[in-house]
Amino acid sequence: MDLLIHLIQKNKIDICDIPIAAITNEYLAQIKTWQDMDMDVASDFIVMAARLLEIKARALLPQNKDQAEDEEDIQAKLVRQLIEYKVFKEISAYFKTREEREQGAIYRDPEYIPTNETEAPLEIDPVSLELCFKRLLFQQEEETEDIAPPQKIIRELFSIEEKILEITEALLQAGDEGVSFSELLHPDITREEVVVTLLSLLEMVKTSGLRLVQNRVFIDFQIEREVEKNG
Amino acid sequence: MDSDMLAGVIEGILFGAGDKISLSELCQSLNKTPSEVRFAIEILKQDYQSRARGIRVVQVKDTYQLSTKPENYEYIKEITKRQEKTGLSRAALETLSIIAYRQPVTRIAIDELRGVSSSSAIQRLLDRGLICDGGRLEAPGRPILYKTTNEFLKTVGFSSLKEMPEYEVFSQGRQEEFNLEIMTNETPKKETSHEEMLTEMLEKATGSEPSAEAAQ
Amino acid sequence: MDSDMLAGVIEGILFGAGDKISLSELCQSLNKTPSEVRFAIEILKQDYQSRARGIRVVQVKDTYQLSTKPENYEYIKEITKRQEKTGLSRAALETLSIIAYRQPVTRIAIDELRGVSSSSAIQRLLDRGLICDGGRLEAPGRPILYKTTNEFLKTVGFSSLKEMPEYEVFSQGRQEEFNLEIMTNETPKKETSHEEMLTEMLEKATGSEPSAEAAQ
Repeated sequence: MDLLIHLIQKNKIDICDIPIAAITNEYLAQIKTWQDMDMDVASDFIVMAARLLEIKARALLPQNKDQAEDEEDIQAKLVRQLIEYKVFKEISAYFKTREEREQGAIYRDPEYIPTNETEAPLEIDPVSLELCFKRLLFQQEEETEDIAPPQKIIRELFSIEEKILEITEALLQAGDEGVSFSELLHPDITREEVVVTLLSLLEMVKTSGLRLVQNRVFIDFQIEREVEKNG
Repeated sequence: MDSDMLAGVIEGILFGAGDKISLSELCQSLNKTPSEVRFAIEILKQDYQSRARGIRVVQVKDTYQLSTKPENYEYIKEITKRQEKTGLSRAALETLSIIAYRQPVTRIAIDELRGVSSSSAIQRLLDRGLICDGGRLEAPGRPILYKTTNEFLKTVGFSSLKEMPEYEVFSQGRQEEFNLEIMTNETPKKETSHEEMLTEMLEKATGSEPSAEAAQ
Repeated sequence: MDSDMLAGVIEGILFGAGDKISLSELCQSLNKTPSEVRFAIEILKQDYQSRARGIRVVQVKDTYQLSTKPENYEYIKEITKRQEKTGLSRAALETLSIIAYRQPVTRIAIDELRGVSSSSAIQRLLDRGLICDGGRLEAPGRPILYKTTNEFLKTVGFSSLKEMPEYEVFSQGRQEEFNLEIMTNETPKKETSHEEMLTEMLEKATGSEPSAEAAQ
């Protein structure tokens, strides 16, 4: 959202002319530098990319004339929404400074005043007890929240770089014939490895002159080295 | 009991109780009218303005509580060995500011504005007691309407919602391009660099397309 | 920092500490000489003599503490009693919630979580029979461990401690003690859908190139 506002204000980009492929390329490039990235920026980038895709998809879809809003209305609405969001970002910055200031105020516990008289029986709502405890915990743990509940980060077992090497090797051995996609997949392959293999192939198509040939949809496809074909 | 003595007694009560005390509680147990009590509290507030005083009256609506002056926090923190309190997260603050200015408001409306799901931020704000259920919207599904609490006012240091700056103050600030005085030196800087990084990323992304096409 | 401001800072420290603070502690953390600190405390004492003030400095040898003026005792007791009728004070409730969830627990641990001294709240809970001495911690000073009583269970309407609501379920932010099973069941699913999305995006973005070539 931040960025969209920025771009719209600068008039650098028309919301509907966003090159999706380019963004996706950038997205891929970012994956490679994942380690040195600020996760906040990374996740914002993903959200933004997804948002742009959605806008683009909407623009590409055939217009339904019965629809109350036409394209321009949708765009105007988005711009309004973005500007509004920007205002709220400023408000939240303002609240933050006030909150920080107020955190410096120290309150005090009641003085102990013994009472000799017999006291009325108490009734405590257990929910209030739980809320109380949670509130105390949150005051110390708020900063863990921004991205979401704790999650296990699964170690990457297959890297695209390794897979590319592996595929190159397979192609070299296969020679002019090339290999089929299914040949790259061994019998007890995991879902994750399939995805990585596919990603690697797509990456290679882009960077190292590979071509994919598929005769019909939904069937296996052949991978060939374009350089050799041409030569 | 004259006003001065009443002020003294009230200071004692607020000090002894530690917790917030409402105007009506004070009136009842002191057998005084609200205006008498309010006048005495004004005397206290006046007194606390002196630099030689380290405490202040925190007023939220019609409740009163004593606290130390925030500007002395650095000195007090050390000797009383206080743990650093953590503030609200960015997501929570954004959600909170939308609720503060749009209340009562549904979760969907917040989500739409923020462009991401706010349910975890809302849960957190509920847990912290900064917002509460403010009824239902008369619409399909009867969604919950959220509003801010007195605890919210205390957290950001307002005595009532009326003290919040008008929404227009911020929307005009946008036109003047970041000329808002209220914004600190720290936060926007971070915000900007974040924005800049993103811009760079997108510019790279959008910029690279023509060259990729040219290469084909 | 002049004497006036020093007086204000010291008032804040004594207010925030709630406990006795020694002259040497004040000198050390404020980086002032004993005579400077004594002079500032005299300013405070002078101030407190006014009838409009309800607190005083109690000095025992070289330690200082704030307390209410004894002559206001009746009023303060009255309002505390009034509050007790409607339930426990916020301080007592907070303390009780910590003991209930973390028992057996020391006073220091409670203080740390609450960020203020809880000795008065603990005393109140002991008086009301909601907590009791649950042995000693095998650590320097052998501090008392507090736990809840049967009276506590009766008060909250539970037949056993097992009936306490589980706070972990609601507080998503907690790292420790988080239910690992939930995590392992949920996360991979999310991981996959993320990957699927990515694949989809990629296919959409790059998909046009191979097919165009294949058509050649």
